[in-house]
Amino acid sequence: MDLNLTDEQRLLRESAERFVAESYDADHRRKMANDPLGFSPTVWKQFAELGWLALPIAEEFGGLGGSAVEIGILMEAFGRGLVSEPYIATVVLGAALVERCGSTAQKQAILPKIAEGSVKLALAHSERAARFDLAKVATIANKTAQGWRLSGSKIAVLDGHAADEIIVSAHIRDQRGASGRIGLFLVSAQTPSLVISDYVRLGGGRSCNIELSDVFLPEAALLGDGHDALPAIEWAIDRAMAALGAEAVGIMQVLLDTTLEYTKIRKQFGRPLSANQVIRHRLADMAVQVDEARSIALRAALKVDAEPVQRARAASGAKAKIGRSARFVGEQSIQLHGGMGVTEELEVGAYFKRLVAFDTLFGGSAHHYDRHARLGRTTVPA
Amino acid sequence: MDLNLTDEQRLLRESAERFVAESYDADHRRKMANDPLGFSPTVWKQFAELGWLALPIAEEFGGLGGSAVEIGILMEAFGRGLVSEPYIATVVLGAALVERCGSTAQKQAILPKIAEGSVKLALAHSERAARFDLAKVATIANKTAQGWRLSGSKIAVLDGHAADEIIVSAHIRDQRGASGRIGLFLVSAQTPSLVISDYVRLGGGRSCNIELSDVFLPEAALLGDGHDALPAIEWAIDRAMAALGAEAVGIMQVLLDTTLEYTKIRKQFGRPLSANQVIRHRLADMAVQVDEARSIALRAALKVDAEPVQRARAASGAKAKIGRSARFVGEQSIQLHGGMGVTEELEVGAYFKRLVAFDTLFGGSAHHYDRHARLGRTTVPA
Amino acid sequence: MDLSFNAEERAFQDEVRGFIAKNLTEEMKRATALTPSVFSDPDVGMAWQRALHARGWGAPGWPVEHGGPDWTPAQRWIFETESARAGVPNVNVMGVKMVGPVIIGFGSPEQKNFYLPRILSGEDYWCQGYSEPGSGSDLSSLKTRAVREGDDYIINGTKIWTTHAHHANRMFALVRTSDGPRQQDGISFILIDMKTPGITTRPILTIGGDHEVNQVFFDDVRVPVANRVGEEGKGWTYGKYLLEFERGSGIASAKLREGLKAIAELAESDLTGRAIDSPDIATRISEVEVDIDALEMTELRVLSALQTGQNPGAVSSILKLRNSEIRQAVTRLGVDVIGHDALAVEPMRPLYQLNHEPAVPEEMLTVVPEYLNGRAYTIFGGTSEIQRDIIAKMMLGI
Amino acid sequence: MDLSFNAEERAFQDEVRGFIAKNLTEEMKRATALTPSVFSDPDVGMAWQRALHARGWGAPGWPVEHGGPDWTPAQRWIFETESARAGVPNVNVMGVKMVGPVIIGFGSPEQKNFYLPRILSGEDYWCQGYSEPGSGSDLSSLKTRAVREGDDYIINGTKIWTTHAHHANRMFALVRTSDGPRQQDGISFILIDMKTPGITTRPILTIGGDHEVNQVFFDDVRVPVANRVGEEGKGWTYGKYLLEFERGSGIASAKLREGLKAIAELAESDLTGRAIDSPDIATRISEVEVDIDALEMTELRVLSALQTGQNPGAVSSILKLRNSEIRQAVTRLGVDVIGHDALAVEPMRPLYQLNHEPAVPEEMLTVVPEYLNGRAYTIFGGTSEIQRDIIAKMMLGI
Repeated sequence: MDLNLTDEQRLLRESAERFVAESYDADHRRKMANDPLGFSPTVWKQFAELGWLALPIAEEFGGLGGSAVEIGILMEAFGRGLVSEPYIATVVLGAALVERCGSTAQKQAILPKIAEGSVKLALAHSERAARFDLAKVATIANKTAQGWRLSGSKIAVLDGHAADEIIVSAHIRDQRGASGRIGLFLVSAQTPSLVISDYVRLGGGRSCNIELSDVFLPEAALLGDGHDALPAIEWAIDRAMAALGAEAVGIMQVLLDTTLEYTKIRKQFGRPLSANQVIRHRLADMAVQVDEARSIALRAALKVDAEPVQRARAASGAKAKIGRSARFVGEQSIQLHGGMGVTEELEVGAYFKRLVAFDTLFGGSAHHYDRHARLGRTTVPA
Repeated sequence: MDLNLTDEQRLLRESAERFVAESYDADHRRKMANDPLGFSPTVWKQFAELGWLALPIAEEFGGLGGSAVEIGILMEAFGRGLVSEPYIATVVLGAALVERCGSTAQKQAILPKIAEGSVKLALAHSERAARFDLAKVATIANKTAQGWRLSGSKIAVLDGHAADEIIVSAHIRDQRGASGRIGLFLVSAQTPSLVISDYVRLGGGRSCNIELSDVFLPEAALLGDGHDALPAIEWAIDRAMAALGAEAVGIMQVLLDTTLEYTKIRKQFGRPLSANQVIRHRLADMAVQVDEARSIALRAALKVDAEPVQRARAASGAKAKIGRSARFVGEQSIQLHGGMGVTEELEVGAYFKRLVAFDTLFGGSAHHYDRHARLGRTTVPA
Repeated sequence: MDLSFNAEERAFQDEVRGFIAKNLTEEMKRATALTPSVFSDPDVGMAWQRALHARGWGAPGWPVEHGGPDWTPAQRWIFETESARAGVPNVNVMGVKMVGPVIIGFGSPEQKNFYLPRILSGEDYWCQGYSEPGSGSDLSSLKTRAVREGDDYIINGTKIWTTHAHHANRMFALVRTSDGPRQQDGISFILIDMKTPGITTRPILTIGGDHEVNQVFFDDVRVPVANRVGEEGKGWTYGKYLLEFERGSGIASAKLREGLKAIAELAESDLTGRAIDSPDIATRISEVEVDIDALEMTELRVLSALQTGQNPGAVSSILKLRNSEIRQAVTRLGVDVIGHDALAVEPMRPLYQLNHEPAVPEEMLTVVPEYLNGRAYTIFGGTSEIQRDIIAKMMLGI
Repeated sequence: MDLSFNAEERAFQDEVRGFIAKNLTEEMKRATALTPSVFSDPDVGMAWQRALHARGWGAPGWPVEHGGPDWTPAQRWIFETESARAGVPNVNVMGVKMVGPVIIGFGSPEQKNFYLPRILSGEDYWCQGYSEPGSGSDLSSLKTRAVREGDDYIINGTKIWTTHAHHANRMFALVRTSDGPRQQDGISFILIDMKTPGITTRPILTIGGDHEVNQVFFDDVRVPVANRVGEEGKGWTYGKYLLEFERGSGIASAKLREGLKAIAELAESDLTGRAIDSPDIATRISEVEVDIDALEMTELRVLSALQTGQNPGAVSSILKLRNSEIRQAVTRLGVDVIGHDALAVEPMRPLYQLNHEPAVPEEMLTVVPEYLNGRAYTIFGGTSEIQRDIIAKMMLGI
């Protein structure tokens, strides 16, 4: 039992924080916000050089075999800089699903390329009518003589506009009709009759909606052997939520520091804002919540390889609790910055918006407290 | 549209407040807390003389035909003194149910006696397994040749130990089996094989659990004609909740005033507690919540005769919101009184406990927000 | 005590409904619904002002001699409630509700004759120059200075958070004409033509992506002394009068209810995967609805007191505090209701004139901007922290 | 980083479990479960202290030379966690965890030789005399005075909130021996035999109906100067040392988890009509569980830091604040879970020796008293308001 960072982990943290501090500032973020790609390909190449894209991938596929704790260290630093590169989509979700579900051939074909930065992935799973229910998929994959025919609508696809391959979930329907299984399909972004409508994502980066109307795919597009992919999707999204939780901690820490600084300097009625006990206590509550968020994010990371119920409860618990503190810290940062906080003149708003996006991604606090509760019942309701 | 008190209402408020101020103090309450009856028969007689027991009863049955607004005025004053007389049980629940469900003979027999103070009632409806679901009644009334045979267990019967007649709800089972209807039965407290176990009620007064094992009753014990009494029970309890809401406002106002006074006098670190901005803001929040509670309690009173959905939503909304503010104001009053607040040495604790009881009675905040929501859906969930 | 309307009040309600039905176009309604900031764009809002003015309802709160309709408090309640229910545009409140009453109370006969009709007709569009960088909630520390030079003041300085300064042709401003012993002394209330040389306006974008507020710079701006309202150095008093004028006439609950209704409809729609069936959404809608019920009752209690000439007491801070908190609760609920779709940012404005297909259904377009912009509710007009200071001092005496 | 125990730690865990299984009787468990105050009655608690002492575990935090078991922080964690899980009684913490460490740090050899073995064996039962009426969170303003007279101090004054003064045979107290320039100067740390003439004890009932705390009066109480720990006038320092000694060894999460578990079991039972199926109960249980998870991780982070000799920083106020808030959330959840049955008050004590049938099932008996008594968690040991002051000052520098 030891929660101290190892020397390697400490080094990773230092290098990530240094990189972020040097490469990301307000100007860079403004440029990216108006960029059609929403992130910098140069930075992505640097991620590859630093080994960060290879981090969680197994060594046999060109990776470093790192753990969720290291991913968390990286993500917390990313949060400090509001990094908008498609790390979650490609590395945390994409690579993990390929590694868990893919055939050896698929893994060999894709994972080394992710590690070296030449392939980017995205996961298209959410649908509007499903809300946050991961099991609810209306997209259909019909088995055809030549392969597969996919039809459906996906929304909120993280970084789908930048992906070379999009992993699309669909209900498999074969000769005997609906199989009850969800399959994951590798769909090249170049596939005809795939309509990608991308948009600026709240808090930075881009997401997209995808229309699939009779998208024809070869047999080999199916990731793996056609076992129901729902458990893998849940597993991957739990990992993504743990990573996003660490990112949120980084964001909150910046907001806490910035707001603290501001209340010391800003004067009202002849004295600094921080002279108000109400504001000191508010900041104390923010600090407590950031500390708690750090603890619970770490817990989710340490549990990503636990058995499914434990893993899912840790991930949902962390997502729910950090979502709540993120809203509190974000909203209070705006409040304590006063009028300026509500404008684009300061960066507080950008950090706040990323936290709002965090709380929404993969379901908000209430959804995840509910999932945590349902998974925790010792008996089944009558 | 006019929310000002009428002259009569103003007079009622003044006389109720004066009576409570003169008749109730800490010594009286301590005496009542250790009294096997839990309230004073002398005071009950005075209530009758003041016309308060006759207040909501129709004039043809010896009453004054008063409205829920007047009941609320009385209850708010009762709250200020932590009155423990069985007013809700007898007048607000009992008389109302007799008046709404009873035959003319039953009304003539009972209502004038309530008004003159010679008969007290109680409603035995709640059961442990039903929680707060009013429709869930496991007590059975079997139709027999001579009348009825009741069996079941009731809990949390307000003032049941003091009642002359207890109104017991039970599922009617006749020759053809279960009827699906709930009946209300007038059961004399002297009925053999009725086991009443009373206890000190949190915050003042007494309640009891009642065991009915093969309690035989005459035909005429059924209140009214055997129509399903559930709508009447819901109606009566909505009225009781509106009245209790007003009582809670009176209690909260005392706590606010007392706590405000204390923070002005009590010194820590060389200055009064109220010199702390955090404490000033806390008291401001308490004052805001008391004011909101007063508004929403009044609304519930003004809606008791609206159509059922409106009435129920107003009553549940008020119960839920006041329940929440009651907990806040109560808990903060203790907190701001420091160590002394947690002891029986001050009266703050007694007021706090009555608020906790208020929040629990007939279901807590979450239950009533949920009822409010269910009644408010414009469409039915799929 | 009675919550229901009497026969006259019901008749008036019918009259208002009839007026709205006749004058409110679908375009106006849609534009209003698709405006994620507090104020309607002038093309929308002033069209409505003209319709109101034609009916004699251009300035509900003004005395009859200046063109007010002479309504009882209950009539104003009915008018505001029906307007909110129907979703009418916002008119130029800085004119009708803010500078108008000050001119009526303290202006010269010339000022009254010149400005009031132009407010009523919608010919003038006003903005308010109070706040300055560095003097947020502490308004009395303002530094913009007006120096007397013959019959003119020469104004230098800057104002911030100036709503619709980029649309307005006139500004009323508090400026410092001398340094009194107390900061609030030496402030004067001046009416400024926005076309005067030396005035420049810098847009400030909100985090919701809207251009609603501005910073306005004054560089040797020459304004006739005749444009000062009332006495020199008494501007602070007039500004306070304005606040008191507004006090008690707060009728916010009807608008809040409509906002909540729109969110509840989204929650019950398939567009959100029936968010209402998700944990906590239904009960949160109820929580907010009950909060609005309580606010409405408080507003009606104040109204009833006013109706019989009683002083409603220091409830204006409670109304401001709760109104802003409930507004924020509504907008936040909106974000949680639309779920995934909260991630999509639509940067184009105005939203009712988009020339492309948005990423989310039209009903959702304002949800996130309203939440983000809505953070300002607890900041502007005195932060919630300051409202609590006031409640503690005024109501509790601490 | 690793959350799991290594082989040695697992072996120790087995050892602790074995010890508890062998020594913890059903009666002790039931009495502990049915105690709605923080401290076990001495007959229950001291029986457990004797068992621990027999095994050499009577004082986990003490140095080996005074009878401590020489555990690593991880071992203490395991011991506390397993003890909480099993529901062992509370021992006399005022002896083992409070006065013991002060005597070890600052006592004379005679004091060490006399008092420490008696704490370990359970022969002495201690209470703490710090607070006074009028000096709650502002302890340094205490007024109980000890005047030197030959080899004795003559003590006059009163102490309040004295937990188990009615059971204790000894008290350690802070008393004023002189008036320093700063209030905290001139305070001394004195050990008092509770049987000394002039000491009277007045019970104070809590709102939960428990007799746990007292007011103690000193009327010319003669205490040998030899009973002073350390130097005269340095008592404040020793009191602070005690707080620091406690810092970082806070292991509260395991007990919180057991408390929550009991409530969750009630919620899943027919006794509450399966409260868990009611709106919000299930999610509130999850909210509190996750809060406990976070607190546990913070405790483990502190433990890991201590294990490698690092300074964990100023987290003790965070731990105190969150622990007290979570405890209150658990007890409040309990009240909401038992519903109607929360109305029934059982005034008799101790609850594990009732001689009549209670109005509610036994599992519910402590629920309301624990909620009511639990209001004290955010008051005693420095109110939550003071913890936030400390966090702002120490962690944030404001």
